[in-house]
Amino acid sequence: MARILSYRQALSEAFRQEMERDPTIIMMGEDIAGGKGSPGDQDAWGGDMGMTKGLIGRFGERRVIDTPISESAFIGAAVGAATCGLRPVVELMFVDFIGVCFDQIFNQAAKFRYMFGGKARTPVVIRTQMGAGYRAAAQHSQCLYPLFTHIPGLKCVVPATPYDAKGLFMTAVRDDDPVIFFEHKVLYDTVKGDVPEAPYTIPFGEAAIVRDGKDVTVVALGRMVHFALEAANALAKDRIDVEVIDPRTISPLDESTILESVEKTGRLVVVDEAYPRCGMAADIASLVAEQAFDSLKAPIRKVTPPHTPVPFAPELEDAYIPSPARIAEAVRAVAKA
Amino acid sequence: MARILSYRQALSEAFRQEMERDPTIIMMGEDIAGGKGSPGDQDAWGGDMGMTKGLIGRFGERRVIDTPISESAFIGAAVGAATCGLRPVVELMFVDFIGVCFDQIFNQAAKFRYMFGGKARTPVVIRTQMGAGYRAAAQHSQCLYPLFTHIPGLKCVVPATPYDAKGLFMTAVRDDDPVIFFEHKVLYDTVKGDVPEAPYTIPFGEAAIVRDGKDVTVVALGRMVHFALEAANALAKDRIDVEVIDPRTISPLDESTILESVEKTGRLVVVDEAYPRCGMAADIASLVAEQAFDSLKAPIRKVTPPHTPVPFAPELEDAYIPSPARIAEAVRAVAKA
Amino acid sequence: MTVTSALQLNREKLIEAYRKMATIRAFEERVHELFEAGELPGFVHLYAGEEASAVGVCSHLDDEDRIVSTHRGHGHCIAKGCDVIGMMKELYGAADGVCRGKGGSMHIADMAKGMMGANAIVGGGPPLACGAALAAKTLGTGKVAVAFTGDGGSNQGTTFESLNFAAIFKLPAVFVFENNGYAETTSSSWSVACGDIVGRAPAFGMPGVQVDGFDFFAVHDAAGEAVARARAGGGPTLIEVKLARFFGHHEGDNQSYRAKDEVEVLRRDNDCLKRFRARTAEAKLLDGKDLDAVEREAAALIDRAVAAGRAAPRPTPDQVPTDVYVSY
Amino acid sequence: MTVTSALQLNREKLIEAYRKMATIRAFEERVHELFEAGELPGFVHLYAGEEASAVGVCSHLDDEDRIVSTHRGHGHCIAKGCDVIGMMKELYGAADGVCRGKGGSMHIADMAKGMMGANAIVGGGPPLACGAALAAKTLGTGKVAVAFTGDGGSNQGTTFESLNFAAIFKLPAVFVFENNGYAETTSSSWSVACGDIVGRAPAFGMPGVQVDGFDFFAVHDAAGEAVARARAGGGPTLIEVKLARFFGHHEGDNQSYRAKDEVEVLRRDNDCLKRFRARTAEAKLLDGKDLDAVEREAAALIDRAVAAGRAAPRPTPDQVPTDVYVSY
Ligand SMILES: Cc1ncc(C[n+]2csc(CCOP(=O)(O)OP(=O)(O)O)c2C)c(N)n1
Ligand SMILES: Cc1ncc(C[n+]2csc(CCOP(=O)(O)OP(=O)(O)O)c2C)c(N)n1
Ligand SMILES: [Mg+2]
Ligand SMILES: [Mg+2]
Repeated sequence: MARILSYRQALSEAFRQEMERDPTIIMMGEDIAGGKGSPGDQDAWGGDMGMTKGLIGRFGERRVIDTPISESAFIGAAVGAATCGLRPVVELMFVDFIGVCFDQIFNQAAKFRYMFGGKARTPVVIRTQMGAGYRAAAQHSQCLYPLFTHIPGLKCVVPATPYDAKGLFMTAVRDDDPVIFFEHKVLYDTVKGDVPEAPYTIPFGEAAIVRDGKDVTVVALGRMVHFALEAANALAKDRIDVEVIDPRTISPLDESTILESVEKTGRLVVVDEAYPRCGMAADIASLVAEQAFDSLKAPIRKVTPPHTPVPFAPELEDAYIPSPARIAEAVRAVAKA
Repeated sequence: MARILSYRQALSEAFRQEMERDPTIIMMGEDIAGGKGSPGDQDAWGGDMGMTKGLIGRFGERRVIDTPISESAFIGAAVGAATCGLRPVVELMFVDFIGVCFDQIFNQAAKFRYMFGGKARTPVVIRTQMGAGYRAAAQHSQCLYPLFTHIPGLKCVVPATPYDAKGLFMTAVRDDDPVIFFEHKVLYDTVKGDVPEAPYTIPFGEAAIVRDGKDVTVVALGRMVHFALEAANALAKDRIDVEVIDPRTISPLDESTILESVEKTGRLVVVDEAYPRCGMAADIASLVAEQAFDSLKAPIRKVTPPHTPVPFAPELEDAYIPSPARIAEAVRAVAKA
Repeated sequence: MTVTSALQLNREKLIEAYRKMATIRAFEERVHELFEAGELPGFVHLYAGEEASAVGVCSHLDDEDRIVSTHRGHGHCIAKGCDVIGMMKELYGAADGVCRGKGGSMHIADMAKGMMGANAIVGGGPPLACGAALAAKTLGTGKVAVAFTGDGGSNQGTTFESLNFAAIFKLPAVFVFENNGYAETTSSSWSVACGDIVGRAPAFGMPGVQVDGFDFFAVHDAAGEAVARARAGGGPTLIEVKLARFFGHHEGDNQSYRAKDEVEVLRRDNDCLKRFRARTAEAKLLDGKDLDAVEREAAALIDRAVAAGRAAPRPTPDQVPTDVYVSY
Repeated sequence: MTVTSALQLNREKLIEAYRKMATIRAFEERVHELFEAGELPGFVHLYAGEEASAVGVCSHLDDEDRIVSTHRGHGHCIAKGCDVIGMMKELYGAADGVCRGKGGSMHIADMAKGMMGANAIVGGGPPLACGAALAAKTLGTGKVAVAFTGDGGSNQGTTFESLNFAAIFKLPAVFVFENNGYAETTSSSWSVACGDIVGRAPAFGMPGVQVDGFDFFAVHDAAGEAVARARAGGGPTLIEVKLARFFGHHEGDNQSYRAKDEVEVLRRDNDCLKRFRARTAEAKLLDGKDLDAVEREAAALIDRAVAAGRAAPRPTPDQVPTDVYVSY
């Protein structure tokens, strides 16, 4: 019997189940319960999007910790605590806030193990919201996962579906390396899917072939997976058979699934909501240009936003985000070439 | 008559000449003069590598400003001052320190103009040292320019020669957008070249073809330009004629010079000292795979360090940094393919 | 350094101050309605209830003095003299909004008015204010910079650094901490280790003062002294303004973390507009009827602004890639 | 909470403390020579002159208590009980150095000893110490965390945030600010707005104390009180240790920013090892001959360490990509 949950519900369930399983898991972040020190309700918000609602009631203040607006201190504290016997899951409310705390992530958490000659473990998960579509403008709509993927020592997870969100979170929290877990804010309530109740994990570095096809390979992440599927369905009517691959984790990246697909189709479109320069679209395109060149029958096409910040006005933001129509157009172009 | 200067001397001259030309230019940074509040000499260091030595004597404390170790405050101050009539040149001593101040650069300076509908100008230059080779290990040896190149609103300059260092600095300081100016610490005293005394500017977005060739295009940046030339000279003996292109600025990027070269040679090797994932090598490779695909006769090859932090031990660091030998090997492979 | 107390302000100045406060109030109450009705996109954080702070401070500033603001920026904009119609258009995302529809509520700015931007990064503003103050000092303009920050933002590292930075350079800066008791849902009585933000001033070697933010006159006088000190080369001041917001953190907040009757009591007993009326009446400075008229004018202005927002031209996709760089 | 004053320590403990101090001194003097001779690669920042701080603090800690350090980390490592031979090998970049040659001086660490790393990012450590303290508190281990930070590092936003964070959670943490007067060339009397770092403690609602860092006994007692308070659930303490370094900021620094005879006078009048000798002699606790023997043993240990460093196996290129992840 299918059990249909939203991305939000799947994640909330994963948080709860993992905290039940492992008493060393703590959750930290701004207002992740809410009402700290305030006269009214505790658990007033359960996170700014309500994602952690109910956890403090179940697990108490000792394990569900509201923090002041001091991202360096509390993310650094999560990192430090991870080397001392806890498995913290810490929330950076929006990934756009990385600029005030990046050091603790990219120079500390990411590098401990290497700098200390393999003698450290830092099992911390940094959950963060990303993505455009909320009319939240330039400082609350970025993806930025390429910045983290660039850094050796970090793992980056970008779930697109409820099933993946739950399974990848469970893997993240059991993993012994620092993991950045990117939740697309638009997906919380817009995608639903079958999610088993029993805990399960999805290995990192295993892409999902979300649609089989033989003509063109489309690689997409996060919200773009759904747009790619929309485009693929539209193209099916034109007899263009699109294979859609969702890498799910981008560090590590499942290179072979992508390469094998391109070896089959000979054509690649990479779709990404992140900025185009030094981004994931470029990363994947270059992988294929280096390792599956001989299979390529057409130029690789990238579908990304332009090299601009995210605009506020709905008309502008909608034009900014790669659309199913733009994806379809790119696929058509390479299918013909 | 050739006037041979080191990279260090060329830059120092550029600093002085520009500050003489424009009284709104100020310099800020930690110990850029040195001795602030201390009992001994002022201008004790002139910057941790001596790059700004002598400026305080010439331009005074009002324009040459030592700062506390508060990168967010002083880089943010430079950014803010840039919107209020100054043209600050601010030093982030090592680019590795970006994690404590990135917000002021990537969310503030980079986005003002866009967020404010074109109604702001932020003429700030952020000078920073990068690169491996000093046995300075994981937190003092990174390149990281891909992080900045990713961000719309920033310009990124990576000079490889004394001539370019001077000319590009002069352009940077006269530019009305925020510019990140990357100085490779190993180059300061190891490369020398002809540098005109009179001020001159080099336009952003114009690559230099530093060696003409017809068989293989090698794109390289910073210190890697010199390694690429070494490799090219070695390969000449084997009759492989390498064209070496130095983009000089990576945002904006001179796409057409790269594309035209590949259209001629049909073969591309991209060399980069920065980390490989979502890096400049991937960026350039993907550009070519998209826009010059039909000219390509062989897979694109990237020559970068592995996906690891920079190690300390000399043997490890030397093996980590792309070498002329590894470049030559990659060129041979694509020349044959 | 002689500082005029607000109670000695002339009638015109008092009316002007009240006009600003009433305009902010009317703006925010209307935005609240429009947002509830689904007419405005995005995130909005309303300043209603805190008007005396922005207006009390900004009444000492001219267009060349700079301010930096927060996510809760509408009040600072209006107090600093930004065009209210252009602001409302911006909230609609109109092509001719003050930021051409690219910024929205969280990035509303008007450099020409010395308003360096709302800021969606908590703690984003203070370093920028240091820069404005540094420019003023370096160029010898005699201008000052004011950083508005919340209680939550007072715990951000960027803010701490800025306090120290401004102090050691004796910058012409004023740090105004608007302590409205909450950062989102989190109490400032918990998040600020030393209790009151003003308790941090000595750590940064600067004078500090705590004022009643419901009282325009208290804010005005404290700010006047701080601004005068800054202009005279006396360095920065920390002002903690104790106040409260009438609405939720952002629109949509159910505010269950607040005490049951908190907002009701607040609106009844601690409305800065009512206080202003009471104090000016008591001191026989202004007549309530004059202030009624000002309120009507403010309401009419907001009506016009909303009409303009509704009628304004919409941006078009070709505008997405413009305004990124001066040149590229 | 009863705290034993250092002057009441038993002979064994006193000898042990002196041994640590003498070992640090011998280590650093030797590294200075080796670096000058071109034998050691990289950047090194020497702790000589500051020994009483690391040892005075760490004598209250066991292997499960944690410390975080700075770029100037050798002394903290030795005081915390790290293997001196493994450390010296690390400075040589040996394959069997304490960090397998991957970290070097600026990243020297030994988690097994509760030493969470030197840190080449100024202000990098304090948040991590908060984490160690949070883990201790959450897991109820009764352990504490100590953050060593310099005067320069006291101005970093990450440090300020950590003070506030530790205070509001009453974490079992101690913040030790080693004020050696300079951050590179920059005087702390200028960079710290309020003059003394201890002046910031009230801003973070925590007790603060300033101690003479040339005096092991003063440091020991202040740290003992702070550590005991932390262990007892009384929250964090700020300790400012006033001291000075014998060498330059890093090796190669000409130190022209210091007063002409500053180092000479320092070595003559304010050598913490000499002070220790004087105080233990005065109080008739130890005999100079015992301490001479300790110094000889320390020198011999360093000789062995250098020999080991020279003879150690070198890392090989195949080790470049290992140790990045636990699994990938
Ligand atoms: C760096 C950063 N962290 C967190 C947030 C999310 N956030 C936005 S406003 C806010 C609360 C701010 O509280 P305060 O400074 O007291 O201002 P107020 O909302 O009360 O005016 C938070 C946590 C943010 N925008 N930026
Ligand atoms: C974030 C950051 N900024 C700047 C530096 C460069 N730097 C290294 S040590 C140092 C001075 C530190 O001074 P202090 O904290 O007093 O420690 P001390 O060297 O005196 O022990 C500076 C500026 C750095 N490593 N990291
Ligand atoms: Mg608040
Ligand atoms: Mg110091």
